[in-house]
Amino acid sequence: MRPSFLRALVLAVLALVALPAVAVAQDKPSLTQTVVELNTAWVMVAAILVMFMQAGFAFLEIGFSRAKNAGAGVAKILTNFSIAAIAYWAVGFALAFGGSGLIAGTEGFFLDVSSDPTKAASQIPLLETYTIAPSALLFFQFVFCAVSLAIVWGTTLERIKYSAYIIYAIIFAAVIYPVLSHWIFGGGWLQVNFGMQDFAGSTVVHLIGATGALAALLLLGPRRGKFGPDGRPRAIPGHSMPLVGLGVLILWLGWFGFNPGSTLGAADGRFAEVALVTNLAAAAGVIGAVLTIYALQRTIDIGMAGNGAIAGLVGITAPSGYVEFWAAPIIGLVAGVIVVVGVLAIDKKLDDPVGALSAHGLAGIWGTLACGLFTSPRLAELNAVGDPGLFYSGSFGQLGAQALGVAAAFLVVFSVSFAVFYVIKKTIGLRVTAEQEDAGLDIVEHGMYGYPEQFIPLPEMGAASSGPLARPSLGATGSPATAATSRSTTSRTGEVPA
Amino acid sequence: MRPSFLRALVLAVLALVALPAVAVAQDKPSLTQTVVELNTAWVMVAAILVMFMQAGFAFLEIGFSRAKNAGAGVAKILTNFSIAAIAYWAVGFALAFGGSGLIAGTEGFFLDVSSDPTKAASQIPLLETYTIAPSALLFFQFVFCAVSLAIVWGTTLERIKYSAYIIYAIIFAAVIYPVLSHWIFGGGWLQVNFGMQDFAGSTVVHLIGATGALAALLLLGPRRGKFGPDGRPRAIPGHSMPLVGLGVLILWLGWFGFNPGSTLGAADGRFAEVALVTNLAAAAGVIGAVLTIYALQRTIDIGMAGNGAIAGLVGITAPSGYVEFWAAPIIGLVAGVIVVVGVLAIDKKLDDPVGALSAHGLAGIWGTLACGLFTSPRLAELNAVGDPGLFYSGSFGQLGAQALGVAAAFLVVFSVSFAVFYVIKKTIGLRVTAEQEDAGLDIVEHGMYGYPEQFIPLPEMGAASSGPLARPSLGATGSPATAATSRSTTSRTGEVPA
Amino acid sequence: MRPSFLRALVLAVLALVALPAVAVAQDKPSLTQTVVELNTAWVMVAAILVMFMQAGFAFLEIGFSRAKNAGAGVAKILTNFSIAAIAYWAVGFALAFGGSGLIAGTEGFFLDVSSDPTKAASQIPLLETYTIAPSALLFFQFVFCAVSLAIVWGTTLERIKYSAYIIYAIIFAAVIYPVLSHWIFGGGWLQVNFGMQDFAGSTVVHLIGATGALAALLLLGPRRGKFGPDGRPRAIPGHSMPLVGLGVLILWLGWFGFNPGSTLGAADGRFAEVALVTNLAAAAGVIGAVLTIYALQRTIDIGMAGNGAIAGLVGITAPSGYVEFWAAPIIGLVAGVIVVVGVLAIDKKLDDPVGALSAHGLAGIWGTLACGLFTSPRLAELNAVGDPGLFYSGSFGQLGAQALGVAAAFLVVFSVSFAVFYVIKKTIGLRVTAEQEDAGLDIVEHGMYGYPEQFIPLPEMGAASSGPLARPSLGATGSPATAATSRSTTSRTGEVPA
Amino acid sequence: MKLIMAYIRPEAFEPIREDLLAAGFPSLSIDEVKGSGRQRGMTERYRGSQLTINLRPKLKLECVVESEQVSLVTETILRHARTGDVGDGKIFVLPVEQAIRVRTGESGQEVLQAHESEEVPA
Amino acid sequence: MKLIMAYIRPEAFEPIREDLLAAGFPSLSIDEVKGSGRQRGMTERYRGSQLTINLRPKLKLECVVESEQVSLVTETILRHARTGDVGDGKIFVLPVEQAIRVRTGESGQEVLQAHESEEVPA
Amino acid sequence: MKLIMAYIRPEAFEPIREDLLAAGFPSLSIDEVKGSGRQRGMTERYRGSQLTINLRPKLKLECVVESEQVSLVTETILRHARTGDVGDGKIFVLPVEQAIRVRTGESGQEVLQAHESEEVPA
Ligand SMILES: Nc1ncnc2c1ncn2[C@@H]1O[C@H](COP(=O)(O)OP(=O)(O)O)[C@@H](O)[C@H]1O
Ligand SMILES: Nc1ncnc2c1ncn2[C@@H]1O[C@H](COP(=O)(O)OP(=O)(O)O)[C@@H](O)[C@H]1O
Ligand SMILES: Nc1ncnc2c1ncn2[C@@H]1O[C@H](COP(=O)(O)OP(=O)(O)O)[C@@H](O)[C@H]1O
Repeated sequence: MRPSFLRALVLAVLALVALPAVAVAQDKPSLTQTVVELNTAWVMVAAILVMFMQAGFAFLEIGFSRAKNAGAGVAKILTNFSIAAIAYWAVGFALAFGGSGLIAGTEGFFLDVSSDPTKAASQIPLLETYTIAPSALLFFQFVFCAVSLAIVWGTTLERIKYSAYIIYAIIFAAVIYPVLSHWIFGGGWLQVNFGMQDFAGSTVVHLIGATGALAALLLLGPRRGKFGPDGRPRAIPGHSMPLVGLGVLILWLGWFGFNPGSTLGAADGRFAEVALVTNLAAAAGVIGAVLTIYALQRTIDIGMAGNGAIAGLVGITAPSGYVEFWAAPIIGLVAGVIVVVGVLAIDKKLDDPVGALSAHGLAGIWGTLACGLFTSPRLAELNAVGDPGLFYSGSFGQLGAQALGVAAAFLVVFSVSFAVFYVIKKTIGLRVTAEQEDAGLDIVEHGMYGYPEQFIPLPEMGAASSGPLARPSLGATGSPATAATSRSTTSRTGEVPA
Repeated sequence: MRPSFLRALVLAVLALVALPAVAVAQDKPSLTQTVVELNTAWVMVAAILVMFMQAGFAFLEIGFSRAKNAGAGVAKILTNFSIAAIAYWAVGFALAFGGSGLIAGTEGFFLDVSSDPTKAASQIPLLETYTIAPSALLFFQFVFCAVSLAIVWGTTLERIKYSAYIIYAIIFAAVIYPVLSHWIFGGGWLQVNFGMQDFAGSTVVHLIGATGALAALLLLGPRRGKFGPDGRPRAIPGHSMPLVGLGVLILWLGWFGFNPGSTLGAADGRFAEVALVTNLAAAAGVIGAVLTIYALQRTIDIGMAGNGAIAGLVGITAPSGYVEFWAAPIIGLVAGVIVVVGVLAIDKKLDDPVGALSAHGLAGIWGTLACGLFTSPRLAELNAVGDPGLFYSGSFGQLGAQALGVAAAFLVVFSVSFAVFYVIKKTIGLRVTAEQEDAGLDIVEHGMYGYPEQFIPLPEMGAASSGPLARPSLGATGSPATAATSRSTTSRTGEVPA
Repeated sequence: MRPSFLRALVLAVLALVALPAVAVAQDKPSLTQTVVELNTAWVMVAAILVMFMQAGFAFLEIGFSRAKNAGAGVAKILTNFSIAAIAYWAVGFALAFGGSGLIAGTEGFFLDVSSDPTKAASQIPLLETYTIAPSALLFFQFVFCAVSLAIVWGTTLERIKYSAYIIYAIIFAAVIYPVLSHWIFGGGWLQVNFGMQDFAGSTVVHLIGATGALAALLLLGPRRGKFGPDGRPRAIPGHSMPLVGLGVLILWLGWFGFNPGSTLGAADGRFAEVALVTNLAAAAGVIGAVLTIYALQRTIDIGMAGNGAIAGLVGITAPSGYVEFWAAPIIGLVAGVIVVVGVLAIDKKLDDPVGALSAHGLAGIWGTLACGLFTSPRLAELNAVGDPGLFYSGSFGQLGAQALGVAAAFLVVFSVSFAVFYVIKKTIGLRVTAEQEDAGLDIVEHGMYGYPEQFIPLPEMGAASSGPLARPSLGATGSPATAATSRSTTSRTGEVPA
Repeated sequence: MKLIMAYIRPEAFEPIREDLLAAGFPSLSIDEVKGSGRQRGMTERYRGSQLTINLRPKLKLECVVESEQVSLVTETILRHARTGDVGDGKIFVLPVEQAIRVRTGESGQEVLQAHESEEVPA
Repeated sequence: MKLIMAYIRPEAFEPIREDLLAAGFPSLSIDEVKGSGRQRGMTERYRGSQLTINLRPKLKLECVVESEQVSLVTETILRHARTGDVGDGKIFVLPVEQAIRVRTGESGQEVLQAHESEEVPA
Repeated sequence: MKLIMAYIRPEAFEPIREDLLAAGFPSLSIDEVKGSGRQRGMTERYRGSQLTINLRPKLKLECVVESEQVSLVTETILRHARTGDVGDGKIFVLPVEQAIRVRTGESGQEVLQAHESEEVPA
């Protein structure tokens, strides 16, 4: 986020946006316009990568669910992403970026830049800083909101009601996330008055999502059977580590849009540096988590390795635009240790099946605070937000600002979310019945298992579903001719071939 | 598609393409050249995203298949994509874009721009409109052809013969798709004489694919067991909703190349607007489909939610470059309703396991017609194709052009496809035998199950395949030392640990 | 790799890198700077695609494993990628590109361009040739190293120890790969003294990975049960062809970063041509493999179709920047034939579950040699490396250089890798015990199955895990109200509904 | 009381269940098993190597009935399970000494199948 | 010797196993089966079509014990498996003529369950 | 006629099947079950929590033969299934009263296994 960078280009953007017909008419391309196009291209590529993180969250969640809830994860991600898309466009973007108030924006509801582009540009102050197409800014910010929303649900899986989560999704995407992102990204009080540094959203996106998850979890309770009669936690293993791995790798991929895209342009190749920093931290996160879990239980827990990657990525999200290369592996390593210790500690009392409270919550806090330690003078200046960190400046000032931001974000989001979930719980209910939970959300809410052949007895699948090997005459592979022959030549010796 | 945009750059492209050595030799970069490179970069990114839609179609199809046919989906996608790649390069691209005839192009077979670039550029009229590298245009158009081909097969799954589909694939990629895309994208009669609007191919890509599917289906018949003795349809659930979800999310991702890439360049950031429009429609498609299926059967069918996303995307494909933001959610919502109603209606008589006839066919028709309703004057002008839609102009003119285009495309593709499949059916046969169908395509055509351990009895997997837990001495997790110990210390009390 | 291209821009890059504050301060964008940004953007997109190939390798490997080893593949890819990220940044990049010695570079350890950018730029000679941000070059080269490392492990799956592979990973990413890539990519003796052509790494990446795999395999031996008492190979089918398919499609996707990204910039749209060439070869690889396996065993082996795609891609990797379009399908087709014949031949004696020795090793050799046959004069000149191939020049010169390169790379990597694995074997051991192998790596090394519900008896999953259908009162789908009703209205006629 | 244990083709089950239900035998259990018998194995191919599968999937139907009703049940099974091809399966009859209904704890042959007269609590 | 063959709800198994173990019956086998009985089927929906599932998952518990211990075991099963709802299952008792311990080859009813006095080699 | 019901280690099955086939007993059925016995459970770990698995996978082999052939079959099983470690399993023998071949409807002990003399239709 660097508010005063390349400010001169803004006129060009306005001109471009305002006068597409003119742009078309003009015979020679202008460099200013090309720069806008390049910035827009990079930010759109980044946004598309971030959009795909939905698949990452979906498969992380699906893999960590039991098979009887696997299909529900698909429905959940599609529904939430869709609700967020509409709600953020209609309301959220205006609150987040539609003006420079300290609390929230007020313009740009149901934004339609294409029908009246000058108006759109005048509504969005950020477009004076970054020379990109308004639609690209909106889309990029929306996919961030969708990531934050997706984080909420992993913690609630295998028991939350469909109707409960769609209500929260609307409120979250229309109001909660936009307001918080205004405070820290969009020129609100935390950014402007306190210089809080959060390059790509360790707090804005990850901590907020995890905070919503915590509020839901406290009202929802653990899955049936998670805690024994003695109160000790019992493992409820997810059904597919390969799908968890797919989720983690897609998230890692998406993060190359998440952090480097937050440069909101291609200016002087900074985004490549951000990408490298991001990757170093993620790698160190895996290493930290693997070492920690191995030290504690002598096995390389697969889910923990994945959580380590995510914690490293979450941890570096705030600092990615503020720290030098050398700091990244340190930040990531610490995040990897934190996530494992956090998961083990939280698991004693709360049932968080995917470890989101640790991987997004604790690592998000750590990442935000890490700016207060590692932000380099050069990058604080480049971004024009806040001051260098403790290790450069010797001052606790920035660390204080970061801590304040974390506390404010947590408290506000927790209170609002808890209230929303509380009302949902008391009205339509938050959780399926015990019997439905035992049966699984797939059959109960979606009418069919996510893996039908695993749960439906073979003969119920219909006469046509006898499956491979059952029929008599497929003796030789593939070829019906041979099969026919084998049928007629069955003899004593042929009965049971070796 | 905007034929008269930035025409001045064409000379530069020609110069660039014709004289790479010169380009290399020159010491200073030229802006014109940089613009071409930027356009090419964006279009290639888009094309790569569209290429990945193959994985989307594969997993949609695999997830909707029973486990005994899961591997066949992999072979099918690899084979079809490969055939299309060779056929489109050798023949298809020339027919589609190799000249400005009303029916088909005539130049550019086995295009080899690199060996003779000036020739290539002179053969492809579209390169006068868009300033991108010829290879990028060819690759982008090819991946569209491959998408259209992939659409054909979902409807035919679990019963079509490998040999049957490769024959149609060759004809489709070499002739059918290219000719139709010439008519609507490449300066053919529907585009030039009637001003038919189809920005990214609701008709060209999706309706055509679904039409081929319909022709195949009519000759192929339903899967065994789909219709009971009383003629009522019976559910044959696919084996994995998570894989369906993966497919849908990959398709959604790919669509950010599909529609925004159809700007064929980065000019004035239009592609970002197209992306946003696309996303709004997809989201509304999910919401429309979920509401409809819930209203009808009180469950949130997972596959229907996915179909809703795809229908929204297909519906917005034609209008994405022609409509303002506000129209997108409306178009998507209607598409979502259409797809659910369509699937339920079609399922009564035809066996379309993935819902392609509705999601690509009906929604493709709706999307194409939607241009006739929603196209804004500003964008009709920008693209220089056709007129504004009914809601702006009050005239049914453009709607008529759109309807004509739909009818023409459907009739021609249906007739040709039906003829091709008919000949295949009468010669080598279209469908595997009943016994093979029962056994599954995996074992019958590919010699092995897609999920071997699910179908092969454990002991047949060989002595080494005894699987976890079977061996006596792995009492303690992981550590062979402990295991060895536990072996020797087994005692009465140790026999059955609590 | 074209060392003398656009050399003039280097000053600009240096200026840009050295003076970001100045760049920020300046009010007008400069074209030179924009070109650097565009090149950086393309190379970063390419690098991100290549990064995602990790998921491709993971799922290829997971799909070809039995279910009891499926989770281990996830842990393996996360761990290796992470180790490589740290090791390559700390040591590898310096050896590979930190100077122009004939054997290895010597500067740039723990590179930190951001803290001292001028120093970084002065350390990396390649930055004089390519106008991209240093971080982008480092990241792009790192993901190549990670691909090469991933290739090593497929061959060793289902039996190698976690501790064994992490040791080799460190050495490989820090030393082996960097030194070899210096020889061929970074200005080392094979490139400079012999003009060896390897555009994107048929030898550097693929052959090297396969060579490491061979060394490991010879010391590791086959999986238990692979060869019968009579010494004949027995099929040990992987557990999921859909996951293999996912892996192949992700790899194919990633290759559009791999080869086209190796232009290291967007100059004159060359990368689009490279992409097209790449796709044609991959498609021909599938066709070649399918035809070959069908001719040999009358079934379309799914894994072989996938191997064909990979072999086509590996085969075209070296020539992709050197050959004209027409050569690509030929190179790919031959690669497709080679891989099938290779897999069948190697399977008689060695146990390579994923076919990496053929798909990356043999096809890598073929691809490298293919430059000696097909390299066009135009492109040899453009890249400024080596001479035209036999079919243009009639001379065996370039073919000789290619053969020399292959032999040198193979011998050096094989010797070093064999030595490393030998030491590992004699110290900590290379392979799990027979009992552990039977139980599967998931439970043994990672403490839990990759698919817990497949291996853990239902009742052990806890009382809450009774699964769908078990509970009495869920008679009607989804709705607890109805369920409650159905409970109380069960009657004789209701007992067993039709 | 007898236990009728029938190994049949999976696709034969549905009509058998329907007929048994109609005949007043709603209660039975099935299990997916693998059988070896006179039926040929199959040869499968994977990456050039072969794998011969000798075991074929069968359904094992278990139904405990009163002794005098054994033939009624076996005839129903035979009617639908017979294709005339090798692999149709076998039916075995074993003696059962005791039967208890878990829900009520009552035992004896009246618990075996549902009876018209019987009270159905829930 | 008798074979106790019980069809129960899957979730009832864990406490049964614990009690049997405590009572000196560590040895038993279970199998996941599908059962049809008095219990209602379920209707599932998929893309608008329906599928009625009549078979419900059950656990089949098999335990061979000395004849005089049968009631001990069946009572333990009844204690935990009874919910009072339809679908609780059935217990059948069949005669067993011979029992052999594979590890040692010895036969007779002393091989059925673990005994205090017995030598445990590994 | 007797039903031989053997719980064995899965990996022991293949050689048993081969020997039985050679000895003229091609017909048998197997089922993958889980067993609890003297064998130790396993402790698994998942995200720090533990799960103790007491049930181990076993193969249940079922083979009905003429009474005089029982020892032939049990000896074959014992020969291959014995490792001497705890967990080798058990063999039980139960009486069978009737046997019917579904394909032909004929009953009696000649249907149990394949016989040289017998007619093989298809
Ligand atoms: N004696 C037996 N003991 C146990 N199972 C048997 C026996 N005979 C047949 N079966 C089961 O019946 C199935 C069909 O038997 P098979 O011999 O192939 O048919 P047919 O009776 O037509 O010759 C076998 O696969 C096996 O599951
Ligand atoms: N006669 C029988 N033969 C075989 N299995 C039976 C028999 N009766 C019941 N079962 C098994 O017990 C289960 C529960 O029986 P059900 O009749 O639903 O319960 P209830 O005894 O409470 O009426 C069935 O699903 C089936 O698996
Ligand atoms: N009495 C029994 N009833 C049913 N199954 C039994 C019985 N005894 C043993 N089994 C089966 O045999 C398997 C091995 O028995 P176990 O007691 O571990 O071996 P061992 O006979 O060597 O002491 C058990 O897992 C179980 O499946």
